[in-house]
Amino acid sequence: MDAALLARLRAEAFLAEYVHVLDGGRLEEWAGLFTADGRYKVVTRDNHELGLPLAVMSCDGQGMMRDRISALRTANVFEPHVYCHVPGALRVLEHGNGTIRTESTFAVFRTMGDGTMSLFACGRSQDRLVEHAGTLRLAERVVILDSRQIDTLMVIPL
Amino acid sequence: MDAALLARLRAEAFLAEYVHVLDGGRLEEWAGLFTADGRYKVVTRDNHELGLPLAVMSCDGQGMMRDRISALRTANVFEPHVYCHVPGALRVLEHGNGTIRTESTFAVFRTMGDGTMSLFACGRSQDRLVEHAGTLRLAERVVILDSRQIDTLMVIPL
Amino acid sequence: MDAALLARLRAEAFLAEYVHVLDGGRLEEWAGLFTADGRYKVVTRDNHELGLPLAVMSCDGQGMMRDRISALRTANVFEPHVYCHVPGALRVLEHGNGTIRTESTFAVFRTMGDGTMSLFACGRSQDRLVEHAGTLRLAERVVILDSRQIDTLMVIPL
Amino acid sequence: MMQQTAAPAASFRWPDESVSRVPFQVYTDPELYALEQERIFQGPVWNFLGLEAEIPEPGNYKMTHTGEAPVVMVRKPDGSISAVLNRCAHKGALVCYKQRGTIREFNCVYHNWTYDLDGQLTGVAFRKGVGGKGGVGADFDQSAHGLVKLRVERYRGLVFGTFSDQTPPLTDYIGAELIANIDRVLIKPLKVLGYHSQILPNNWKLYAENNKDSYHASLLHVFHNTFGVVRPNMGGGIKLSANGWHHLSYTERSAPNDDATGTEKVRSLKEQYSLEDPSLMEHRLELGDQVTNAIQTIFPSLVVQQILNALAVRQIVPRGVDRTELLWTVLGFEDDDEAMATLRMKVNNLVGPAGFISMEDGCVGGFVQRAAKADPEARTVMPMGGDAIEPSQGSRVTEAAVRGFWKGWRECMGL
Amino acid sequence: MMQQTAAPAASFRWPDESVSRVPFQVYTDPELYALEQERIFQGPVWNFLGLEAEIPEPGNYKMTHTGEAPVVMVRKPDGSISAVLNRCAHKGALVCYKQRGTIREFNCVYHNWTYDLDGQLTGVAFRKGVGGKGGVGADFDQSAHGLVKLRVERYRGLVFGTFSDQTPPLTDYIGAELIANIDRVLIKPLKVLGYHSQILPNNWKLYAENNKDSYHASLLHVFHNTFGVVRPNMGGGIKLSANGWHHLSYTERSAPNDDATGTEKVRSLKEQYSLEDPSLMEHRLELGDQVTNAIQTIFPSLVVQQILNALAVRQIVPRGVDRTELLWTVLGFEDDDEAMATLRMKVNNLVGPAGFISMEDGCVGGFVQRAAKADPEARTVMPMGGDAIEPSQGSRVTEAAVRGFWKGWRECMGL
Amino acid sequence: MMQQTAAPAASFRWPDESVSRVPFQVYTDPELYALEQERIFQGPVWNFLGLEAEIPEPGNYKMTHTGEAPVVMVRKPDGSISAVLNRCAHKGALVCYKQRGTIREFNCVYHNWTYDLDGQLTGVAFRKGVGGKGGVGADFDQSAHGLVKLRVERYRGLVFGTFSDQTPPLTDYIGAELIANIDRVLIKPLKVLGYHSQILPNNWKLYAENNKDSYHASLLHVFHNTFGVVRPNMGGGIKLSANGWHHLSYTERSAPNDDATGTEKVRSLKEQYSLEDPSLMEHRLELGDQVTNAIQTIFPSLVVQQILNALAVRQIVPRGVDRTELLWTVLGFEDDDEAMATLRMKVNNLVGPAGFISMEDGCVGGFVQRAAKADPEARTVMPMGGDAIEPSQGSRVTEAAVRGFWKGWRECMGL
Ligand code: FES
Ligand code: FES
Ligand code: FES
Ligand SMILES: [Fe+3]
Ligand SMILES: [Fe+3]
Ligand SMILES: [Fe+3]
Repeated sequence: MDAALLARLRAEAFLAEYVHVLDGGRLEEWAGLFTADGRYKVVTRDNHELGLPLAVMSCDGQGMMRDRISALRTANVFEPHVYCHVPGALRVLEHGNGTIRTESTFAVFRTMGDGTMSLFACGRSQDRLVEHAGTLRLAERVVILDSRQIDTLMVIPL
Repeated sequence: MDAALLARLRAEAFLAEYVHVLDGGRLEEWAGLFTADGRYKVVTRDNHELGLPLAVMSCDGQGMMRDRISALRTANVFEPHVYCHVPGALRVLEHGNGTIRTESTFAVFRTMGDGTMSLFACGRSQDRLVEHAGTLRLAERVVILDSRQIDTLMVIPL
Repeated sequence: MDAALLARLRAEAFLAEYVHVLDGGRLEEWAGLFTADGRYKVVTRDNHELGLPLAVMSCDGQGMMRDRISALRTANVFEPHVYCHVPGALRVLEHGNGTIRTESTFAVFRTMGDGTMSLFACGRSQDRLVEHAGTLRLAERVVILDSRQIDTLMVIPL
Repeated sequence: MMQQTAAPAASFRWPDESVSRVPFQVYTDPELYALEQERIFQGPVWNFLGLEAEIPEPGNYKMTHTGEAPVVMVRKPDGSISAVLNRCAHKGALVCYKQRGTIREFNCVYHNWTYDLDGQLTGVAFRKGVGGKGGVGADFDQSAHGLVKLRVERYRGLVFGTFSDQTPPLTDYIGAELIANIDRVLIKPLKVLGYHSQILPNNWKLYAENNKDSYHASLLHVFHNTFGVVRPNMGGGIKLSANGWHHLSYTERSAPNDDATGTEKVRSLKEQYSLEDPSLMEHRLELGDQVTNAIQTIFPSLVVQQILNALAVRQIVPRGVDRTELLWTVLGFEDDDEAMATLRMKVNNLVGPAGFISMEDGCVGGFVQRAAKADPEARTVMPMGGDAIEPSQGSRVTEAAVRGFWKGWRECMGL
Repeated sequence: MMQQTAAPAASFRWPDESVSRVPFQVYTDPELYALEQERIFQGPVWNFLGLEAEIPEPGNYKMTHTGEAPVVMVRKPDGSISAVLNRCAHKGALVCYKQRGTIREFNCVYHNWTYDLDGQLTGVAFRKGVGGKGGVGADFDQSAHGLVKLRVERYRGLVFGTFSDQTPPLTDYIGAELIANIDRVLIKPLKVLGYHSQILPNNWKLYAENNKDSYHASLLHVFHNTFGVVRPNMGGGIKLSANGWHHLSYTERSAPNDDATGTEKVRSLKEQYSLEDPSLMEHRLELGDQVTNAIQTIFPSLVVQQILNALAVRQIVPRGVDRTELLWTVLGFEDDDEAMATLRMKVNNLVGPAGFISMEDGCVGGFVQRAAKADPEARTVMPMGGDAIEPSQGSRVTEAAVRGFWKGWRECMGL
Repeated sequence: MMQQTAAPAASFRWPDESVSRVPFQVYTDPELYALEQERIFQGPVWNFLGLEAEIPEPGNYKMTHTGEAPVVMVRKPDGSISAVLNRCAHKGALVCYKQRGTIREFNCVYHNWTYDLDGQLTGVAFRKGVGGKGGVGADFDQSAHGLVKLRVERYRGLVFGTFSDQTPPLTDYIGAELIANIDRVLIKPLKVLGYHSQILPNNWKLYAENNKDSYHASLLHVFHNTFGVVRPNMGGGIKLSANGWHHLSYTERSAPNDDATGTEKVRSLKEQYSLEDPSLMEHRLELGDQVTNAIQTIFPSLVVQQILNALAVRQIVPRGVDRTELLWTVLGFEDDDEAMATLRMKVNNLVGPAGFISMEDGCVGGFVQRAAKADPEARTVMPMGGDAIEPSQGSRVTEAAVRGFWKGWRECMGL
């Protein structure tokens, strides 16, 4: 099987693990899926296309990522809810030299404590994966939301 | 390609066939995707996390599965509708010794006779696949719904 | 890895590229993903099951496809919006002799300029892929919508 | 006939005598919407129900609507067609819940009451109780508890129904001049080529007006203009029924006079614009004339369409004060040859929810609905053709037919 | 007790004295729906809140509802149970926003006001201000600003609450005859086996009626009939509370008399139909009698269910004029052995949103709701058992219990 | 100026003279909501429309809102700014349907009517008809059919519009004391860093109150307290406009007095809590003072925010009686250096829909909205600071500014 398809498979498998960490509520494992200086950003398509830098959520390095989770666990007030990530079409933009760059469409459905389900977000993610001890890590993940709207609040990362 | 990725691919291919059997209305083939004593269960996340045994739908063995379909075909009253299953992130929990255990996120959209579409269910399924005459069969499938709510009724299995 | 799984992987990779062409707004590249005389059709499940020929959108050959896009760019009036395609379960119906026939479930979410997101379409696509200069092209794509309903209008192909 | 509610028309009154100015409130007021169900769709009008071709065999039925009311039309053994309100006389369950099918009688799943195809109650489960216990009361008159029945009339394969005794016979209702266009278009036994359902994000009347609005055709729709389907300076005109409720707007092929239109700098006339594969614009003259476009409305809910070789009927179904379902039944003739079958598939790219022409009517209604909320007391203005509600020969640049719609609306609503 | 709004019942009045004919308007009118919240769910009724077994330990609480009103029930240190409206007395935020948990006091996240488990206001953040500045006004009487408290009563593990001083004691409210069935079913300490939530696309009353509608059981539900759970000719009957508000419909095992039912050509009796694995229809007689099916309602929102060995309570929660959430709490007994645990899991395939029997009640309400819109002034008719609201022994082929529901509705609503 | 409807305020009247107690009905009543559109958003107020920096070039436009009314603001060639109701004078279509862009004139797609940037009607397609047929009636006065125009005023790059002739000049409307804070914050040419849109599941007034509610800041938001952005015992205070409609709540850095707050056992003061990477809490004093937090409201729809170095304006857009869109425009200065650009990105993790601080305001409104339904006649109570509507120096533990909001609401609504 050629290298591109293999890169695709490995990225897909890694990103599936990523999704289950979030949807499974194992949020303390989230930062560990990134490299120490990994970058994470959620932006809206509007800002992205207008060339505006603002992010809905942004973390530079695992420290800020862990801060997001500790705030969620101990500081912030919000109604309990869970995500269901449904990744869609994954394309490999580039692979080789220990790096795989991919772009994936996705939808995320949010369910509240009373059972209310809704489409919370959809769009695409751009992920840069690097080799790390025989497996992969995220050097960068940029989530681009098709909608400018966020319903109520976003506290769990995507 | 390593065994894990191969197991992943085979499970994904099998579960895709599973989905098309349901969405394609070939319900009489459903039970046959399980082993003779296969178990099938749909539970809500609430009950699951509270450790409560209640299932929305549960079948022990192909007989009870065939009964579900024959009831649907001949006995039960409901408004005609179809499902569209959109499986999401599949992870391999375990593979080897003729078994593959996976966990997958999913969304199911229901369309009624008049064309009304809605998000009917989302969550994750935990599937135990076993080798069977060169292909795979479901020894167990547990569907865990993120929402406690079921709209109107559930008659077609997930 | 056996040929079926390889065919599956190649089809999946190609259809992911297809999706990103549309969701990324690179509509001028759309026709080029088909063979010169490729056929494209969007039909509703109702018409399909009633054996009625009507299509929501149909193109015979790249010329009609390019006309769809040029009309969209220069002639038609509509409110700006984007799609997010989330392909689901892909099954290989047939492969060999330079052809791969697949069937895939899918959901498409539409986002309007003000950020309103909605489930725009779901159902399945039946794709016939043929070898073309080492890669694949669509000889035929039939999109079967579960719902008879189209919200407002459809101008961007699926 | 249905019972009539006494619901008052809220705080609404029509501002003055003219129907050239319409308060935006009519598009947004839920009370007016409720009143329309009763006074229009259950009032003295003929509602389009479907086509004979859809229920050819005895027992064939189809679920349809008159306004929001669920209705079933069914073919009887004698070949005639019956239509009933789809609501059981017992506790009100739908007696049919599948879109189409074949039945011998109506059989309600809830308590198994049965009705013949005319809606007469023929069976009450356990009427006499069980073991002498229970059963219906002595004073229960079975003949008084049938399904609500509609009067039905047919014309050239079109099926209409009305709940009102006041509605005049169908051909009188439509009127000779407009019957003529139905005769012109539906010349042979029809074949259903398929259905479209389009959800319009607006009040049903905005779409009803749009069809009568002969003024917009060459302005909103680039295709009409560019490919000479409808240009302001092409021949044709507007026909109206005597009461102004119904209309026909038609266009005949003629050489475009580009000077005349050029001076208008019409957005939609893009001289440069062309198709790489123009085969879908081909027109086989099958109706014995040069008419390229004929849009006819039968108040309140039917549109009969001929655009080149694209034939269809469109049913307008209100789904709430700001939501409408448009049900397209796309037609051919039974004797279409293969070439014509191919042509119809191609030309139908012009219409439906993805139609090069008609998609645009799908969004403009929403543009108005959103703006209408801002200030319901404000009014539209329709100056084209002055205040007149009259036919015009040679020009479609008038809003006469739209005024005719509002005349019909006011007469039905008593407002 | 809650304040009462003076909202008038719109244009609605009940057509005549009979409760055998119900105007469809009661299922569709938003003003009536709003009035029901006040006059029924906040009126002189006992609302089911939950089970003692759900909050065994001091401080355990559960979010629940009375109509649309959010309510919390909580176990107090002394073992008693308190219930309060889940709305902070300050600015109205929910004081609990997690479905269940354990607390020492109510603590509102918005401004940190605190209340004891009886709803008494115990703390106002910065009551005295900061540095002598700000703080509450001199005239602020802390004791006058607690959470709205419900009266609570319990019976055999069921917890009820009421906002009204007028509501009689619980056992009087239910009445001796119907208390008897609770005693019959809830014979031992209960164990919660799990929950279902089913969203019904209809007004809450359509589901309330459905439970009282002993007429439909053997007609709509094939399983009942085919497997002899409920057949028209089986023993049993209907019991009603003295005021007719509450009911019990029960069936006792007996040999089916197929002639009798055969003559009715009941859709739902499919002689051929059978199960490949009938183990889920097994019935272990655990209650000391032969009752196969017992459905009991306590007006307005509780259903107590025994179907073979499937035990449950169902809470009806209105979610809008055309939407209802049905909350099932499926039960076993603490001392269930493993075999019984297995049996309960199997038999519960009969009930819940996917229940072979109960799924059908999930769709028929929607069938009525959709038809009800057509003509709100029209009325249902309930001829079974005449106009009577009385018990019947040996037959369930009557609509007496449904009439009793409407009697209760009218008495509460004052309409 | 828009036409005014005569819609009455339903059954609503304010219970007494005090604005310290608010009936929950104001958050749930659709008729009051409709009346607010007319009497507040189209009444004697200045609605925030956007920023000059968003439309720098001639012809640049932006779609915006005043209440639910769609409005367009556009830059004219002379550099001034015009704003019009986004509704064609003909049949009411949106004249702009893309969020932003550049135009020479307004050109309605439906029938190609054109307007200049002041909304004057400049072109009516086929005004003279075609070939002498059709066209506008003789009495049609083109000058009387422009787009509804808003009065526009600007201050330091903020653009405001009003539909009313009664609205005083902008600086008088805001008042000198509160203008001062705009001068303090918007000291240099602005740069838009991006937008957020947050959908709040509550009535718009609950969010408007939240901003004026200086009482909650240190109680709900752990971050404020923990990191000394806002603590009850820090310096600062409340400023109010003379009429009480507008407010400023600000906090100045000072040593926390943990005893004082400690005694309050404030939930949100978690001494242990800390950040692994506190760089996002860094504060570069760019405004020449020690103010850590300044939240200013301009009645009814604008919030001007400075939290450390996070600058933004927030526009409140009602989207229905129980739904609000909050539009954030996040700002920097044109001359920000790279370090400041980086800092702003980091500190903006505190605000917006995912802001460590502001996310909490996104859910509390919904907590109130859900509880408000239970009993609309019930009332909130706001005892902090007594009944006074007056500024306070050194303390924010008062609800004076919220009372001021209700004073403004009642004065506009005439209730
Ligand atoms: S509702 Fe139709 S039989 Fe009872
Ligand atoms: S709303 Fe509960 S403390 Fe203020
Ligand atoms: S609606 Fe704008 S030109 Fe007709
Ligand atoms: Fe049109
Ligand atoms: Fe039932
Ligand atoms: Fe806040």
